[in-house]
Amino acid sequence: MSRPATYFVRTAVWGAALIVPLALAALTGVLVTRGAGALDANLFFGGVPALQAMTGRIPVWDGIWPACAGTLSLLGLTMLLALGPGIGCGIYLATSTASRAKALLGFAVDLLAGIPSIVMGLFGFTMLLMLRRTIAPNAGASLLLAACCLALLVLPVLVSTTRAALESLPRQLHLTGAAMGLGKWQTLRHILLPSSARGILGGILLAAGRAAEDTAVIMLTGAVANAGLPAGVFSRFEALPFTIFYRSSQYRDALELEQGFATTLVLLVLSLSLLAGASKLQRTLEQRWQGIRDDD
Amino acid sequence: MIVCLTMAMTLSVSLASAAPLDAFKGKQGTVDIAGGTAHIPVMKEAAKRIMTVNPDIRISIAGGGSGVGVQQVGEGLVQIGNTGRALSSDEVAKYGLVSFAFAIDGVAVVINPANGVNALTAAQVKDIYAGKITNWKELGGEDRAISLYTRDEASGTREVFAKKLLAKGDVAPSANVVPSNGAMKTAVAQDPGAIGYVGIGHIDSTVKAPTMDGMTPSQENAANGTYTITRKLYMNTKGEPAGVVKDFIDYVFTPEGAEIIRASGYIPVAK
Amino acid sequence: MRFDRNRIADVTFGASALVTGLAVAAIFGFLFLFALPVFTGGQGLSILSGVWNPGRGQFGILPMLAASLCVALSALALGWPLALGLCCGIRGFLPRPVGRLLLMLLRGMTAFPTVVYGFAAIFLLVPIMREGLGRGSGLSWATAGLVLSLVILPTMALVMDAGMRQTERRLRLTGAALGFTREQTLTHLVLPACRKNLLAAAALGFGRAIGDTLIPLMLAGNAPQWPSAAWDSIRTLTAHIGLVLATDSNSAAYGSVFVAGCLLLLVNVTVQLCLRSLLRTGETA
Amino acid sequence: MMTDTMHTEHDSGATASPDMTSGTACSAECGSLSGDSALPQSVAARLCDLNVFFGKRQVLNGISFEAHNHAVTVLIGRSGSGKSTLLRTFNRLNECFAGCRTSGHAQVLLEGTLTDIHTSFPEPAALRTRVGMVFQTPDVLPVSIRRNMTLPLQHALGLTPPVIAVRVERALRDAGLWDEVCDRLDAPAETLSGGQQQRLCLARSLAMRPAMLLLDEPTASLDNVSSRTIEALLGQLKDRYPVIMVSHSLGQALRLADRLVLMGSGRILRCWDRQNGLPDMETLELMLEETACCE
Repeated sequence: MSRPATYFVRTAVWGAALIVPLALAALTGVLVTRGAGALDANLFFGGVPALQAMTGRIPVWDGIWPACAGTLSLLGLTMLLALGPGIGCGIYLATSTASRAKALLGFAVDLLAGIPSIVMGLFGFTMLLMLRRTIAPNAGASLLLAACCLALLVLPVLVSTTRAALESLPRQLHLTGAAMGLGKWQTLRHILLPSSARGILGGILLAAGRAAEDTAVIMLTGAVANAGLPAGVFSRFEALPFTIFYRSSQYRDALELEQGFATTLVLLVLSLSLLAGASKLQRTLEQRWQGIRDDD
Repeated sequence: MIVCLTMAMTLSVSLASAAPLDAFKGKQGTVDIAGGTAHIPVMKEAAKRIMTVNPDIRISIAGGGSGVGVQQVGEGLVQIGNTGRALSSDEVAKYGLVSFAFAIDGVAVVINPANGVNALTAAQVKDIYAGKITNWKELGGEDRAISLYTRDEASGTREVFAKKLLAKGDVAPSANVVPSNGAMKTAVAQDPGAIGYVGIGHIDSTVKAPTMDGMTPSQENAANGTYTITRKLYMNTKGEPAGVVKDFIDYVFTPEGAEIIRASGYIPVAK
Repeated sequence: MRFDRNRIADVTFGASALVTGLAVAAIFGFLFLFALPVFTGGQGLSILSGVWNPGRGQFGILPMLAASLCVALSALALGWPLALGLCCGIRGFLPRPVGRLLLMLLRGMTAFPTVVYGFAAIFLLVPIMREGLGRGSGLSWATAGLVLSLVILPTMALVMDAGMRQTERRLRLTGAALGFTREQTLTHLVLPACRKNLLAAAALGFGRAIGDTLIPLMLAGNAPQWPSAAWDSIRTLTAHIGLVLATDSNSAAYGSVFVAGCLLLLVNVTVQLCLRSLLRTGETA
Repeated sequence: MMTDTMHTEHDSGATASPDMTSGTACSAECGSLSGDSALPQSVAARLCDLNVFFGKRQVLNGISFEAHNHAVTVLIGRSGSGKSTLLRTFNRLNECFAGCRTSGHAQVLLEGTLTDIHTSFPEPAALRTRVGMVFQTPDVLPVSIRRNMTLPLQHALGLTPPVIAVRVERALRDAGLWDEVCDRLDAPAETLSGGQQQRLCLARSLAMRPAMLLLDEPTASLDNVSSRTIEALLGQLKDRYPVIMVSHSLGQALRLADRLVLMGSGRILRCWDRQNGLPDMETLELMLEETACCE
């Protein structure tokens, strides 16, 4: 009786373990073989001297440098907006006692998590139209609007990972903190949050990853094909994922297509290094809290 | 793109002494542009030259299609909204828009280069898009199912195509919808059974444009009137333009602007 | 002093919770508000009919709803077993070093931007699908479904793995004491104990699949017809929003965007409610 | 589980107690809460008519009780008898559990005066810095040995690093752990053995310089040798800190207890003092079984 089940699972396991890496390898293989050739200074700065391009003294029109800068500022602004409410709400859900409000909020967060990104973009768009009709007739699609909508998009990720990380801690840890004479806030600050830092940072990472790659939201709220370096939170901006989407459909010759591939490589590398950097940070922070030093 | 760059460079060298860009000296301001995808190369090149001379002027360019152009300029979200079609009287009345036609572009049916068919008629195209002709062999080609490609509802190219070639005839619901001229070209270039349509400025070696009712689709023929499936490209503003927006539009109509338009594959139109 | 900090903390966290709640209310409110004129206007309920042909004044978006559901369900049908397979591999069926590699791969995949999948698939998968299926243009339900299954896989797998890791740790010794191999412990003890987790992963994957815009927009062909075969070119609600938001703001085509948004929200609410009731019945059982 | 019948059973057991042995009555005289000089030893903690509820369930029922300085008070009883809850009333740890209500008086000797732990401490945290607690399983934090020690000193007491360093060493020496860990203070605390971990927890409490030590079955998860080490430690520590502990082992209880308290169903059933003679093992086992029959 047990044999068919095991056999079935084993087949699924081997199938999955072969198919998924293969598919991924094929996709990245295509990107690398077709894009690697175009990975050069010209891709980033479009013929403008690098230093002047980076400082914005000479605007870059044919390179992806403004898009890189745009994506980074968008990412920074989004996380700035989302971190506080996200983690705060997670803590609230994890630490407050059961009540109607808490159950309702939990459901709201689940709903928010399920809202498609294009709908979030649509929400940003309607909000903009509403703002223009009411209090801010000159409001336009901008970095700030896109960051707000992205922040809403990644908020539930932060909330639920923070909540899960805190709730999965052993109950004893609360008691240990209390028995040591630490107050509620101190126990949270010095024991519970550091103990769950791995999970929470994982959530932040996941959120940052989604914010960096999302295209549908910014497509409707402020990303454009050409804008130069971001000039402020109220201006339109370029972003890597949008640039890729745009280039995939708008390229005019073989070189532009090749640069499209190279751009996807750049975004891929950016996302992966974000991942690597964050897990490094995770380890460092954890070690600092633990006060553990490796002697060797 | 290197070709493009060198061209731009030679152009800017040869025109280094030209006056048009002087209009922007010492000025400041923002120009946001959105709309028709066919306009983008022209807008981009013009913006690039202006901002190279004067980085204090910020110009952003977004695509989206003619519909987006009308809507965003009408709502005041951008200063210049591009369309690949004339505005309807409704649109003009609703938003108080002013149009500037600056170029002529032909719209041509394109097929995969491997396709043996070299000539089509408007009637055939109409039947193909209505789903009545479904295989290339009915048109003298090899035995291969026809895959239809059309543009999204916001497209100015689609409007011209539907009006002048399909005579408002139906498009089968099974037709693939692609969101831009470039995406159309990509799809047709890859699919041996494809039929689609793009602005003539977008035609290159990756796709083939069969003759249409005997007319050869090319920019020369569009300019001299022997190819009739054409449209104008417009910049639209809400009310009369002023400040740097006006300077930008004026710049497009200078000889230097005309040069850019030609380099992008269109035929310049005088103001 | 300490008392104050506790108060400040309580207020801050409460406020964050409030912000989140209000945001959700605002999203629903705004979209319904903008969708309302479509129903009260001349169009009436024709928006919820089956034919999309703006040229003839037909604005039915039901084919798009069907397409959304079809694409998402097929992606789930493909991606969920794969995710489950990977998790089982990581937690017992495969040698540990391989498992660790796979886990790293999954983590890396979460950082893979959707648009990258789309871009690569246009040039790699679409020609293969066109030749392989022998019909259609390669831009199809099947193509979008395949790529989507890959997109939603890491999220599902990591959710499953998080649950399975804890359960496996708890039951490892029990299983061993009963004379089970690692594989048997997994199939007979861990998996049944994790079924809620597996269900939640499926709901999450479905939500992401039905909500994805770029993959269907780039790969599904966007033809507004009822899906009937894997090689059909179809248009999902999300792609519809992306395509049509561009049109004139007066037409019913424009209004249909907000109706599409509301439909997506409704699907989301339905999924959440179903998931909740399923999880609850699991509890009492 | 609990019914009214059971209550009566226990009531009868409690009232029957005087004729069972000649042990000292352990209930405090509630009328004289200001400290009774007539008692042979000074009072370290006193409970008076204490009731604890979790939701609708009453876990402690009218407890009156005293613990003395320079003495180990051991609580014994079957699981569910309320001994851990009783222990936790002294540092108000019960309040960390949802739905807990407490009534009655509880006092702890702080700086020479018996202080009401409910009215004098609006925030329980301040009380808990003065009443140390060690749990059944060693609850070392997942951090280094040193950090385990310094974390509460730094944040709960707000001490400066030099003071902390002195206290850490002193407490680790008191717990007999210094020689074993002094050269690996920055290693993860989880690398210590179970017995060492428990002594680390004890040291962590001692470093706070508490007025009293609470131990909740501190040797239940340890082997024999480790248990004996801890027991020996407690014997030394009781002169400086009054100790109240819950024990799962009658042998241990008889070895350590200066005062032995038998609990059942949320009440104190019997109470013995060492100078008046502790019962022998068999009697104790028998009595425990009797409480078992009632439950």
